[in-house]
Amino acid sequence: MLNPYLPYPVRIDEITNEWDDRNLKSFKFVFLNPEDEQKFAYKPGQFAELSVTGKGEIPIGIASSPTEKGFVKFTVNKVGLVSSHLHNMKVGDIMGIRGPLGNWYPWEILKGKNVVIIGGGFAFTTLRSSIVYMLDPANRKDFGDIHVFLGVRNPGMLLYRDELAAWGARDDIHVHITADFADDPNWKYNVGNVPSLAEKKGPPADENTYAVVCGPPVMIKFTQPVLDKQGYAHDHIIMSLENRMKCGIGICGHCNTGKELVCKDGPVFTLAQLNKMAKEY
Amino acid sequence: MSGTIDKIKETAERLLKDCKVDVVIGFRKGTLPMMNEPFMARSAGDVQNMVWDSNCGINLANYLTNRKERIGIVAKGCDSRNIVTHILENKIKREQLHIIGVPCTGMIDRHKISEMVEREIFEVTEADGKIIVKGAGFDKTFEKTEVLQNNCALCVHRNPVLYDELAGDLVEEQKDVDRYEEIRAIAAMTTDERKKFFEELLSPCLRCYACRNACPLCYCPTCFVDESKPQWVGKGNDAADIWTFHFLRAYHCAGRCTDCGSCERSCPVGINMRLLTRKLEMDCSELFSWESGLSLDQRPALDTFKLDDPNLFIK
Amino acid sequence: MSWISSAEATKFIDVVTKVTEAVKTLGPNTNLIKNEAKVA
Amino acid sequence: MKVIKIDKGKWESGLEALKKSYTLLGPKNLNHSFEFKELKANEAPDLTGLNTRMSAKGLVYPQSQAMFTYTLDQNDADHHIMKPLDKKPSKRAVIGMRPCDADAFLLVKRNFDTPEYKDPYWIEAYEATVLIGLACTDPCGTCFCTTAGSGPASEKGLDVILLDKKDYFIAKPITAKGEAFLSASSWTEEMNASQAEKDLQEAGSAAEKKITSFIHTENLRDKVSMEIYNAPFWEDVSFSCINCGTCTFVCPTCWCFDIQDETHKNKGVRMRNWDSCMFPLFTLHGSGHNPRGEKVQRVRQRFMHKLKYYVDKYENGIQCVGCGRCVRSCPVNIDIRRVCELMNHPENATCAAQ
Repeated sequence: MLNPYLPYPVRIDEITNEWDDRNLKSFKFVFLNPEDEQKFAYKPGQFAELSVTGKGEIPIGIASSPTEKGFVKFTVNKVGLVSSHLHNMKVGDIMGIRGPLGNWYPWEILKGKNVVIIGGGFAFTTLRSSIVYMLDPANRKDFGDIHVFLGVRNPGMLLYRDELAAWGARDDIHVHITADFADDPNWKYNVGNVPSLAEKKGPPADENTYAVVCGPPVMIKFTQPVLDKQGYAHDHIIMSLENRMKCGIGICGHCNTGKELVCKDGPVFTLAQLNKMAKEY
Repeated sequence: MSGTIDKIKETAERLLKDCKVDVVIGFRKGTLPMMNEPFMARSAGDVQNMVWDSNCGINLANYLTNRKERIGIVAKGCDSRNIVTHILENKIKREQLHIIGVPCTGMIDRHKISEMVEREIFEVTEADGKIIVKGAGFDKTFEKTEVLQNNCALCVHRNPVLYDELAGDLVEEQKDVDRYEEIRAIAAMTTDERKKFFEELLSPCLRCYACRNACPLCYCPTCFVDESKPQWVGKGNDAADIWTFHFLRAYHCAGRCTDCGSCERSCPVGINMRLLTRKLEMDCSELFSWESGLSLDQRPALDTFKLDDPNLFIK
Repeated sequence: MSWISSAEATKFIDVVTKVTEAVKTLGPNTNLIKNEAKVA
Repeated sequence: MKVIKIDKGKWESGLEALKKSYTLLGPKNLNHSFEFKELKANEAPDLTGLNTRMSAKGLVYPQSQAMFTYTLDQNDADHHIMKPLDKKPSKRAVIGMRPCDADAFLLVKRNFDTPEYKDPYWIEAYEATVLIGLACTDPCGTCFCTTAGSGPASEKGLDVILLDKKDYFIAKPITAKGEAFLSASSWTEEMNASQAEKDLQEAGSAAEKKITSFIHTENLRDKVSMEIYNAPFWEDVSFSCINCGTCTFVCPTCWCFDIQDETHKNKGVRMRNWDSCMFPLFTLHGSGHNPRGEKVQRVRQRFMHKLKYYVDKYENGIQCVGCGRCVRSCPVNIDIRRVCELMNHPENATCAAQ
């Protein structure tokens, strides 16, 4: 019988610091058994359990896009027991990845639509996966206008800097970055919180425009009224939830919010769904 | 006992009506024989549900931690001592409380009675010092002293030590009670005997933490058992982890435990963990002549020192 | 338990050697030792 | 299938025969409380108890169970890689459990055996276990199985059902597993099947008449989940709760677990342990945010899951078999029967509902 708790063994291939204070790092993993990579076929919006042997597992959104072959990328914030140990690991270390888990952004529905991505802090990982996926030459034509709004607390906490700069230079995607505080003189992006930026620069809502929102609770709280004002229907606002997880496959009972299990029925829900669910995330 | 509950109800009703307190914490009738449920009365109407009998062994001080309202609370001897400890440890302020003291003649032990009759019990009533147990095809009467909770049998503080008013006349305290006979017996064992004794004592433990959560002294936001950085205690059922949990929890109660018996009463598998806390209580009383929770103006033993403290253990 | 001031070097040496000998005579601890998690 | 008549005189010898091919487990009276224990040579189950204190769930789903082993020793070829265990659960049989505990396994199986994911540990242990139930003849005051989808002589989830007829047992096999079990014993005396059926029906309805405790669940299905969730009685229901794990650990239909790695020197085990939605740690995020940080939210979650979320998710009745263990074990007497009444009629529940 297949054991859904058994992680695929992987090796850390590359580690990059995303934040100046080194509390956010991106890890590139390579599967030790090549055939595991096919088994790990995933879609943007999914997550996986990073298994650090001897410490435990953590559910992290997949930051790489399925269009990027040969590795999978995760961006991990140093928070607790497992992530702190992971931050001390070095290239070449062996660990495990279990997944892909959960559902993904509704790419069938988003085909042919305009996509407005609103991200906050390090919750931008699955959004990076979505942007790289949409900008891939094979997929770009499937989507209308793409707007990206990213809010960070301060310039030192901007992640994926080169990629964001590269996307900013393209003409087929509108990138708006803002920092709540910017004491750094050569900070060349906006200053202020992301909801007000989205309100100023965001496209008007219509039935062909979907908003994908992912960020800390405070950002979600202040972004929703802005989207309501712009006229987004609640089934056009797509969110990704986070809850404490252990198994990631809908069996251990930790991540439920009401009847739904965030790991199996989610993590992606539309706001219309969330309005009918208990707010326990 | 019956007069007591009328006095409690009348006091509670008055306190709520005169808005002296926002809520009154007491007990209401349980759905099982020998069981009552801790209960918060918010209106005069709720007060009718309150009861007081020999099944009120859960320590109500446990429900006071960090509450902000003005609270009326029913408190027997040990509860009142835990309220004193709570106030000394800044978990509740004295002026928030209106304490309805209840002189207590001991709570009965539902586990002990169920074991003695070994058949299903339908009803347990009390009449002048006797406990009448009616069940499936039997009708037995016990002396109350026979079926008391272990701690109540050894209790020397039956009258509340701190109260705003009393719900009954003071009772006579038990005299020349040897509280530490069992403890000395364990101390007399050899190390191997003692190890075997504790193995047997703690082996049924489920790690359900009813003892910790029923104890008014255990109010840490994150218990050392739930800490993962560093991880002090394993989460499995290994004897080493179970011992570590029970012994370390007992140490945290040193000089604070009032031997109210809530831990033993709550344990679903009947572990006598008071054998651990009473050893520390014995040490505190022998070394520092300290008894916990007796007065608001004495700092607890491990919170202060006196120049004439014995230091025979310091070489 | 011993109270030793930083000036009492000789007492410190004396206590340390006594404790070391006592531990040596006790030998390795056999109680509460987990060499692997006990699981079903 | 052939119904067997087990003469009480041959009971012990039959058990010894079975011990050759099965590990036998049964209730034993351990200082006044009944627990399932392995029956060593010449040991028979003590069937005088009403029900065991801990449910039979621990026999299929132990409180602490190894999932993988690993080594951190660099010069090991597969260091840091999780290795599945090679030991498979042995064939075992539980004799003398009650029908409600067997029904509980069916409710729990929906969680561990899903179309998308199958939990090998639970499924392999469950399939290796034969459940031999003893029909209840006098249920106790906290049994409400008849209104919780089970019953004193319910055969749901059982492989064999026994009925005690004073000097002999009726042993009716219900599944092939049960029949195989009976054929491995030395009990061969057959019995008229319809007579056995009549006895079982009679005993069942006689026991059902003795049940004094009922719950009402007819409205739970159609009520909007959030209407019960936002009902005013949760503060009152949860006040006395001390958030210990007793109710969830003794409950045969609770399945939540935690996964932990434990390393000693260079070797370690990834294990899973029973967990409880009553503990604050259960939903604590790494950031410190806790979606169920308050006691009332945790108590509400337990009853909502058992009596509403499970009903909505699987459209097949409540996640409770009415065994009454949580009622008997709760140190502060929170009673699921009372809460079920409140949930079944949330509209007329006043704030301090009695």
